[in-house]
Amino acid sequence: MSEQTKPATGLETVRLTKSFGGVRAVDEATIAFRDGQINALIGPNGSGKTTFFNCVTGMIKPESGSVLFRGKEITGHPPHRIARGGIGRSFQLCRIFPRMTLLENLLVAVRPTGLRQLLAPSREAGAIERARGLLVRVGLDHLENAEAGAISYGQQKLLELAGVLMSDPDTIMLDEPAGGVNPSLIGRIGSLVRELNAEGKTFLIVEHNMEMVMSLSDHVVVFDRGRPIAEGAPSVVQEDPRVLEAYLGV
Amino acid sequence: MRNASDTEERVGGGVDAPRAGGGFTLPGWSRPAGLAVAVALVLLFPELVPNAYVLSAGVIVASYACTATAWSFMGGFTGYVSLGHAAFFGLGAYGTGILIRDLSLQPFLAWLLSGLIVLVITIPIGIAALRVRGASFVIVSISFVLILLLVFQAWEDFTGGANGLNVPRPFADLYRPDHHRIFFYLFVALLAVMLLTWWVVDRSRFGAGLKAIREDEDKAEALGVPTRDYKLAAYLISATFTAWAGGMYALWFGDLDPIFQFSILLGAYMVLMALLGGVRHLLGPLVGAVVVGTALEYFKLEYGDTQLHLVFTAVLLGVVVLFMPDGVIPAAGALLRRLGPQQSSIREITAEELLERNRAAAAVGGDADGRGGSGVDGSRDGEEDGR
Amino acid sequence: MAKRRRRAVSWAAALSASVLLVTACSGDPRGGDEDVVLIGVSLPLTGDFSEPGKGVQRGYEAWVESVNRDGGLLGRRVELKILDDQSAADRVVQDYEALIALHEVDLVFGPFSTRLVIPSARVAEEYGMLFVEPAGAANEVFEQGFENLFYAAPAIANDHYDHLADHILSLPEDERPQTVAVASMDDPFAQSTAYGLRDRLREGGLEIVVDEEYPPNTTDFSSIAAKINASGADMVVGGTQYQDAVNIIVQLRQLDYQPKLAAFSTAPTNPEFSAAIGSRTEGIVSPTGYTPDAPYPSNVEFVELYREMFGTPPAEDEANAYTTGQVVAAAVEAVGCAEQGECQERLVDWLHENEVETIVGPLSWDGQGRPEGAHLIQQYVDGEIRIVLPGETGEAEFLYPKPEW
Amino acid sequence: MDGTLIFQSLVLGVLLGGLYAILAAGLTLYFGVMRVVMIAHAAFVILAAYLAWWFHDKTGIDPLFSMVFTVPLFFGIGILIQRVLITRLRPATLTMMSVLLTFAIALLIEGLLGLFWSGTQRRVQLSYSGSNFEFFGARIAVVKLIAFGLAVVSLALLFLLLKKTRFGLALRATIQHREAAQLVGIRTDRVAGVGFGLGLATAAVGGTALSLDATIYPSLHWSWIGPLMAIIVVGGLGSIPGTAIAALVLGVGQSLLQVELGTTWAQTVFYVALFVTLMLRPQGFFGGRLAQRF
Repeated sequence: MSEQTKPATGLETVRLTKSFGGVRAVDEATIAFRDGQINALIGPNGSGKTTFFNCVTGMIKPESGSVLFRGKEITGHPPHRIARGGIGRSFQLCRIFPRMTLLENLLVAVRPTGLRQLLAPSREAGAIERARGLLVRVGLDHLENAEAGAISYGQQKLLELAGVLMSDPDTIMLDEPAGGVNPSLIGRIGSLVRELNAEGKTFLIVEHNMEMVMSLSDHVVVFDRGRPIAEGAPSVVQEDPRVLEAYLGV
Repeated sequence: MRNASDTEERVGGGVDAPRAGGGFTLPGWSRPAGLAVAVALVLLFPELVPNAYVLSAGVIVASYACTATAWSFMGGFTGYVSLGHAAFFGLGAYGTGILIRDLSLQPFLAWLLSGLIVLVITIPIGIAALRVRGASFVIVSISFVLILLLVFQAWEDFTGGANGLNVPRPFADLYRPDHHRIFFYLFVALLAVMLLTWWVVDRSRFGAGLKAIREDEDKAEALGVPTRDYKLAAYLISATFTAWAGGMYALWFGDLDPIFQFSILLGAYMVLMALLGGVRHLLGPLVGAVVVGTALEYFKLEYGDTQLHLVFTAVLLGVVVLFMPDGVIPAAGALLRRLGPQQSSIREITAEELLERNRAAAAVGGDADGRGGSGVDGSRDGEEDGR
Repeated sequence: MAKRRRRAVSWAAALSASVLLVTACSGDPRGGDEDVVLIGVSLPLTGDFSEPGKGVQRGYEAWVESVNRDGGLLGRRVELKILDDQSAADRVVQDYEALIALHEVDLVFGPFSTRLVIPSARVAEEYGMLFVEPAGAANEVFEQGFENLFYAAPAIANDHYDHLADHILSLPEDERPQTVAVASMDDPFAQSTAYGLRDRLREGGLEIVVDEEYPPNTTDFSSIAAKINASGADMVVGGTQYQDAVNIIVQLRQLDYQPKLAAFSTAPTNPEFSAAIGSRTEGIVSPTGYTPDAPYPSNVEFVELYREMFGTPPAEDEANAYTTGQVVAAAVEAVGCAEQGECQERLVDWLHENEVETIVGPLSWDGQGRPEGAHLIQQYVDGEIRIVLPGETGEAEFLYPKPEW
Repeated sequence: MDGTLIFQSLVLGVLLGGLYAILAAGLTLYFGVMRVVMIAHAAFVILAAYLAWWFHDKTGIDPLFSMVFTVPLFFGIGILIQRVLITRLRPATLTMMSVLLTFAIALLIEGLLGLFWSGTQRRVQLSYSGSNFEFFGARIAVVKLIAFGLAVVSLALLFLLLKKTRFGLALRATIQHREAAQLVGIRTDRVAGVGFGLGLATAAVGGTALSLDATIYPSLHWSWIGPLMAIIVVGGLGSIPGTAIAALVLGVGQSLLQVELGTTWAQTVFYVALFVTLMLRPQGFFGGRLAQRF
């Protein structure tokens, strides 16, 4: 397989297609994201970014085309397998378990292996330690026993990110990490992403906040009507006339 | 179970820092002492009753407690409401009877085996029921009872058909009150095993995964929880325990009839009891069974000559679903909290409410995906695809 | 912590509430009245069998009225304690449990419908109570090994059609119906009647061309009717209760099927039967264990009393219930006791050894409680249901072949 | 096997399938607009049949005319159920809790029917209940044909309403993509209410049709809800044409199987079909993906 000879390529899609009621939300999208980078996926509203996300993470079964991770076909795998394969994701409208405490939210992501592990207490010391470490990292450690439904939206976004990190994925897909969050928290999320990237995590971020996208990402893919129309370094993409056209609808 | 001291120490940082626990504390001995008293009351029950009838009613309530707790392994942990658990009850009961009749097995061996057979039968049922999320589970759960009713009525050579099946008594020559006493303890023992299992699952990683499914299945799956396998496992545990409760009932009661073993109403009682007591709590279904079971027995004895009990069950179920879907325990707790000395800021909120709220927040933020929140929808559509 | 406390509190509350409830239903039920013979019975006053259940209730009430007018049992006034079992087996058991253990009745009478008789008879047996019942006619009732059970009617279900079978088989070969279609509800009583006849006719050389069975809750009979019609059977036998017979007949008429002989159990004796099938009743045959016109002295009394109380002549269910009362009363008066305990054993022994005069004639039982008699055959003749067989007691000539419906 | 018997069964199966179709159409409609599995649908069908019987019993007028009252009444009740009860439920647990809620409604109807009219089986007594005519060697009962006609006409009306009217468009949009429908200005809650009303109106029509040639009793709805649920799954949840086809296929299947297997075993055809559908094609055999086609 030729893909395997290019180690730089982590996640890629080939002619990925999904339609809803006759409308093609993702239309033969072929994109390759590079490992170790912060990739951004931008595009106007309704351009199919979230559907693309859902197809990649297995939440939706694509009609045709394939998704490859490190050269291996993962198309149509159930989401939990994709997650276990090393791709973590957040949701556009941040999803956490509101009636669990912050700590419990993280403990869900601990993966049992084997039956004994399955029935072992979820509040096992090692896992708790790890979870507390992550809460410290996202700055929520003082709230570990609060119910997640009661903390602020921005804090929930941080919690969700911590939850994704709990299983130590190589590639992290964030759907609008800055959406609906106040500017100071945006900064915190941004610096976290940068830190994690420095530790070797690959990121794929869907975002509307251009300031964040441009300052954060190494590589930008512009999406319109279900397919990529341009890609490259942020500065290059910014100048691309097709991008302006797509955004302004000229 | 939350660690209270952690809460006390750590809360207090954030602006909106709420606490999982309320403010007041109870002396440390009250819990074990309360439990000991309750256990003693249950164990002494057969000695305290004034006559054999009340004892037999106690056996019935104990069997209800078993079924409601068994139901809750699925309905409580994962939030998947099965209206058809009577199917497993009936299968367990008939299985026990048929094994004794055809293989002349020792009654309790037959009982044990019958539960395991139900476990095996449930595997394909569970796989089919859990193919499509939500709706199909409900449809399959009800259909399963209805189909078994038909089969057990029609397959006369094997099941005795509409004429029913007689299960020989495991303890012959006992006076009826003694028979009741033994079975009261047997049901209580079965219940104890279930509660112990519940306790182990509740604090396990498996249990954490199940509860995550109840809260937000997509999210749980995205975090790597193998949701289908977990749901199936919970379903199997639930079905097997229900079957054992049914088998025990068969040994106690003696006469099986398809119409009454595979009755929708029995399944409805399980749901009502578990929900009323509260499915998030270890003892919730048990409390629900004691309350509803006793009330049912009393109502039927006193006002049996009308269909009022059906109306009563319906209204109660409606009220529980509409006004206290988490059961009386949280509802009573909320009341207690309101009356209590300290106001707490806990808001109980579900994943979807949160999503709504977040959607609003995001909209204010300005940049919600214009395709009408296709993120949420995409995944909803995914449900129908039955991965 | 609060959560725990909340939990503990509500749990304790629930527990104590239920203890209260339990003790509430266990208050002294007898009210200390020693001059009363309290008789417990559970009946399906609601549910699938509520109509016949209410008939049985009226029969019991008529009997109580009659006994009390004559000064009661052993000089004590008779009272009934009736519980509703909603036609449910689990209920009937709890009811008898409550009647015997909680209400401490002196005697029990049987419930309605064979499927409820067996579980309730077991309760009575295990409390050592005499169990005379008006409805459990199917053979399996008597195969359970009950020693305290007696069926208070002339014949068990399998023998209901004996006179009809005798008559058909006595006809010359070329006049007999040659082919028979049988459809029966999957109910012990209905099946026993129909299969009793079916087996006798088969042994007699008739061909059974359709043999269908349907569960009690069936309402769509079109395909059963289609099958019967396609077979072109000369004779149709229905092991039916009430509504299923009506449905089968309507469906058969929709297919324009015209048999030479049509026999249905139970339904044709129902007063609404004629209107329900569009008044095309002529020639339909049914067995009955009772006729209001029977000449036995106590029957004349019963019919009169029943008319006075309810305004209509009694039907079979009412009569069987009344007979139950008569049987128990005979034993009580002869033995001289009516209470729980050792007395019940003596009542049982007495009934095994003696014959009782009743409104359906003299009854006696074999060791398992089977009555040793036969049923009459009635038929709609000139728009009214009349006894036609056996010939010597018949009120009209047996109509064969049956006119079109 | 006998050819006429098979043809007769086929005819009976088609007539029965028509009735199944209209009854299941309502059930699939609720699911389409609200993602609600309406367990009480069959209970409402039986209620309508009771009202038809009662109407005929009291007035002597043909039970068909009871629809003048029951159809608007049920339509109103449907809107009320959706607006007052279903919308109270939390969206997250809607599917599960609505099942319980409608289940409670079903029990309530069953209990009330029992209280008012007792558990006795009832049947409308019509002068033409036994009337029939020949059709290529098979016999067709007039009452069954009327019921079938009623089902076909109301299904056609429903189909036209959904296909040709503005409201129908709004309803289909709501079924296919609720949020998108909201975005283009459709008041989806109102549409869902009317959708519920329509569903319940079909129950009134179906119940009246049923009453012409069936025996009814309060707990009868349980033997209808199972087959109906199986039909909507096989037909593809939310798809009305799929439902209609599935209803006919299964109705005929049941009728033909009855010849060989007897009534009880034949009824299991629904559940076998349900099971096979979920195992092989959970999106249904005739409807395609959820409500994409009408």
